[in-house]
Parts: sequence; C-alpha cells; structure tokens
Amino acid sequence: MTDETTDVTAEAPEAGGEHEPLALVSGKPVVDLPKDLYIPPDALAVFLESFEGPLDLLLYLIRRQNMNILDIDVSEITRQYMDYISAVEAMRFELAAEYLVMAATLAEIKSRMLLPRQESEDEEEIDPRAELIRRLQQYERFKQAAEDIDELPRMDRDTFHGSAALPKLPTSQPHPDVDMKELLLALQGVLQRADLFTSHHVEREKLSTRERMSHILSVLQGDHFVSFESLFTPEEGRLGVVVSFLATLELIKEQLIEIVQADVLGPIHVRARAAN
Amino acid sequence: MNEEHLARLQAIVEAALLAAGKPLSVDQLRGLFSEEERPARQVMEHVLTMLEKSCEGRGFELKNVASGYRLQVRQEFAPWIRRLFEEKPQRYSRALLETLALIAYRQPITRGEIEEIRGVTVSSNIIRTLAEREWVRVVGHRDVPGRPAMYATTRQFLDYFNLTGLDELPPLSEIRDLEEIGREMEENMQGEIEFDSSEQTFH
Amino acid sequence: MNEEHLARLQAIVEAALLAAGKPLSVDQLRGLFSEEERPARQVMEHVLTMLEKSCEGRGFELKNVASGYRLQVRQEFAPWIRRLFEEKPQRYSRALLETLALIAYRQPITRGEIEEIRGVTVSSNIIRTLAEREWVRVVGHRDVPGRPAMYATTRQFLDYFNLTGLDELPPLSEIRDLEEIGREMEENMQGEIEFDSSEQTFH
Repeated sequence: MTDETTDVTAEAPEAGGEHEPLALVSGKPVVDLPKDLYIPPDALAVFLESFEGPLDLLLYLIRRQNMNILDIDVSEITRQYMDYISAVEAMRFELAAEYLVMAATLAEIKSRMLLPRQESEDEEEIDPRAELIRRLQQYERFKQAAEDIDELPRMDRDTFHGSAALPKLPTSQPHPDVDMKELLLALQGVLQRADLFTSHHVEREKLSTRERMSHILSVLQGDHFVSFESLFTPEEGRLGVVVSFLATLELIKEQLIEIVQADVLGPIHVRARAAN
Repeated sequence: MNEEHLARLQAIVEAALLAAGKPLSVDQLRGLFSEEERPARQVMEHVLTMLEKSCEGRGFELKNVASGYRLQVRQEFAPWIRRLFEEKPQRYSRALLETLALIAYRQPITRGEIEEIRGVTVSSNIIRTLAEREWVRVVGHRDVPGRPAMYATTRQFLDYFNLTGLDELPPLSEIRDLEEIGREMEENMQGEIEFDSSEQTFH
Repeated sequence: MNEEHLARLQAIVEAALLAAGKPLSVDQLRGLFSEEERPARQVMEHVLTMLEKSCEGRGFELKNVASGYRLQVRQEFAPWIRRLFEEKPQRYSRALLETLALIAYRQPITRGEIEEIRGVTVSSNIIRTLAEREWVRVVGHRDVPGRPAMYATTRQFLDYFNLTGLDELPPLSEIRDLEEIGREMEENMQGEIEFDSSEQTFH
C-alpha cells in the first residue's frame, strides 16, 4: 500500500478527523475488532486507507492510548499493531512492505526490552527504540505541518481573486518597427516579379505629383464640387503650383476627377468621379 | 433594515461581483443568501445603488448590462491597463511590406491594381493593419464597376520614415542598387551564421 | 505630489490590480506609467497603503503575497461567495499535503528523503499534481547515485496560500533534542523493564 490510494482525486479522510477511528462497528472502533468481532471487509478497507503508512498508524495507536510519544508502552502498542496487521492479512488485503518492516522493528524492540540491560561495549549500536521515537516525532511534526498548511487561507476556498471586466482597450499590440530598407527590398522584390523596372519608371518628380494626386483626391471626398483655384496654394510658389497642375491633369487622364465649366470663361469646378 | 446590515450586504455583493468575473443578475445575487437571510429584490436594488455610489472616484464602476450587474474597470484608465497586456511587437509580413511599398510609390492605387502587380490577392487584414496604423487611407473611389477604394499614404507614414514628402522616398533607380544592399545583408547574415557554427562553410 | 494626483494614482493602481488577474509587483505597477509620469517606488508604496485603507469596510482587501499585490475577497465573505460556484473547493489528500509540507519546510529535498520521513512511498501522481499546479519544481539534483531530483516550492505556492515568503509558514513544532530524549528514554525503559518483569527477580 503506497499512498497512491489517497491521491487528490481519491476520497481522503476528513482533515482533523484522522484521530478518530474511521470505522465503527457496534460503537467500537475497528482497531479493536481483531480480538472481539468479525470485521466487515468494507470497514477494514476504509481503515486501511485512512493511514499514511506505519508511522501514521503507530501515532494513531499512541494517541488513542493517551500516551506521550516519549513514553510509549511499547508492549501495548506492539500488541495493537500486530493485531491490526494480522487482521489485515487475514482479510488478504495487500499490505505494503513498510508495514511489515515496522512489525519486525516493533518485535525487535519488545524482545530487547525483555532482556536485562547490558552495559554494551558496542556504543555505536543505535537503540531501535530511540530510533523509532525519533522517526515518530519527526513524522508527527510534518503531519502537523500538513494540517497547518491545510488551514492557511487559500485561494478559491477562503478567498477569491478580485477581478473586474476590462474596459475597451486600445490596440494592445505595439506596432512592429519597419526600416526603410525593408520597404525598399519588398518593393524591389515585387517589381522584379512584375518586371516593372523598365516599363514603369517612377521618378522623383513623379512621386511628388502622385502625392499631390492623393491630396487632391482627399480634398474631393464626397459628392461636391470644389473650385479649380482652390486646388492651388500660391504660397507654395511656382513649383508647387506646377505640381498641383500636373497632378490635376494626371487625375483627369486617369478619369479620377471631372472638370465642369458652366459658362465660357466662367468658374471651373472639379469633383471626384466616383463619389463616396 | 438598519444601515449596518445594508453595509454588510453591500460588501457581500461587491465581493461576489469581484469573484464572479461575469455579470450577476439581481436574483443570482439574492441566491447567495440562505432563504432566511435573503434580501428582497427591492433591498438588493437599493444595495446596488449604494454600491454604485461607493465606487465614485475609484478604479472601477458598477455597470448594468444585459445579463445583470458587473464591476468594470473605468474606461478612462484604459491607457494604463493596456500596458498590462502588451506583447512583443511582431514583424510585418512580406506581403504587407510589398503592399505598403506599392501604395507609397503608385498612389492613389486600388486593391485590384496592387493585386495585379503582385500577382496575388491582398488580404483584407493587410489593408486593415495599414489603416489601423494610420499609414494608409482611402482617398477616393475609382469610377469603375464596384467603385473600388483608392489608397494613399498619410502624413503619419511620412513622419514615421522621417520624410517631408513622397519625393524624398528613394527613387526606383536607387532601388536597383538595393540588389547590392541585399547581397550585403545576405553576407552579413552569413557572417552571423558562420560565427554561430564555425564548422560550416559557405561558398 | 498633491492629493489629487495621489488619488488618481490610487485609482489607476486599483484598476490595474482588478484587470490583471494575477498579483502585480511594485515595479510592474510602476511599469504601467510612461517614463515621464512614472511614480517613484516610495510613492507607489504610499499609494498602495492608501489603497489598502480605502478598502476598509468593503468586500475586498489589498493583500501582499510573494509575487506582489492583489485585491482579493475578504475571508469573512467566503461562505457567500462559495455559493457562486457549483464545484466545491478542491480538497487535497493528506498524502499530498504531507509531501507538500516536507518540500516547503525541508527544501531542497529529494523524493527519497520525503519517503524516509513519511515512512511510505511517495506516488508519482502526487509529485506530478504538485508540479502541474506549479507549487513545486525541480531545483537541482543531489550528487548521489541516481542523481535524484531535488524539489523546492515556488512563488505560486506562496501566492496560493496567501504568504509573502517561506518565513510566514506556520512554525514547525519543536522537537526536543535527541540527547534529552535519550536520557528520558533510558529512565523510562528501566521503569518499564522493572514493571514488565516484576515477577522475575534479578540478583
């Protein structure tokens, strides 16, 4: 029996309840049953699973007798332990090796104590009773610590993380950085594929014209006429006016805008051909 | 119903709304209480009003939405909250960069025209990403069937690349020199690779 | 630093803690602000104290745990809040808790060392569950045959149990030093032997 049987998903004994006998038959705890009564196998199975090993069982027996660990009546504890073991064996439950090793240890301690004490020259020898007590004490500390940890205020049982719904968040993804070189390499790639290097030579001047074309188009957003003059900004100087004019011509050529003049020498108006 | 009792109800309701992580209806809130201590609907509504007032000046507020009440972080704090969820910026795809380059050099240009040059469809995602970044915008529609939108670059685009105008974009003739730059970059990369794995040889 | 400004910082911090869904450290909170407006550590700590006070009498409180600060439901309201959830809170077996206690108090510790103290085999399931919950992790291997893994607890473990550090764990019960025990035992044994063998006579 390892503690596989008492993993988180398995039924675990109630915290704090492990000092009580887990199965009662006719009001008597199962631990006494081997001598007096027939043990219902179910009860024994529950009993068997409720201990975390031989040290835990021993602690239980000691507590039940109101004994101090340092003051164990080894004979009595050994008798009870053996009764338990033999009951379990009689039921043919598989018993972990740890329980049998403990049975042997107890038997050894008991037999030693029946012998007169000898002044041992062999001081190195570990007193098995002292060793047992040391292990029981050690185990008891951590058994207690486990109970203490279980008592700590814990998330999702004693407290809950407070959270509120999020407001609308602006794009949380920061924008990637782009290097001009990357942009040009991309353009180079696409132009090479399209074999556009020779046929569509984009020049500097042409680019400022195209920029102005975009600008004029954005001014012409909507289904309204704008006076031809308003497309020009004299403050830009001659070059600016020429660029605007070229852009307008290009837009007319590309049939993106239309020009209307109601009367001869009357005001000229411009509007986008495809209104939004 | 004394004040102390109401204050306690208010605290329990607040705790529940913070723990639930979803809106709770008045009846769901009342369901938190055992039958004997369950407040009437009116009382619960009063408690919710109290709670709403108590959130004034705080980081969150009580909102009444379709499925009930919820506590929500105030919209005004979104600029700070956003930083909690920021991820490392990714890189733009080749397709996006090509699209951007074509819009920059051939504007105003429709999606169809970009597709014609690139030889593949341009995904709506790419256009949306570029528009969200405010690098491109629609400047009009071409007067052909379907009236496709024409795209152009923006001032923000120029600002990002430190240009005062499109005419400062490198001319295509320079782009030819890029082949050299491309080779250079490749060589640099090789250098790195060689450094990483000095046993390998490149020819 | 005027009061209005501090109150605003407090609201932003509260908003962030409610939005994050996990504890935030002082530095993480400071990171929400751009460099120019970033409050000094001391200011942030002051704001946290203000926030803590402002939660008095409410359904939640500010709690300092290992990985930072979080706003959480006050323990006294847990009985009502639990009714929100259909599932009962997870219970842990004694085997799991004892293993966890040994790792917490005796870290770094190997599985063999745990088994020695508990007197039984530790199932792999338990170690796996603890690791999956991110409560324990392998921090190294002991330099003995088989090089067994050494386990230690994590920050998440401390966070889950509302602790800021291992020093906040409940103190281990005292163990009397062995020499003293040895002396006592000798006396006891003598007594017992005399008692056990009262019929016998020794000369």
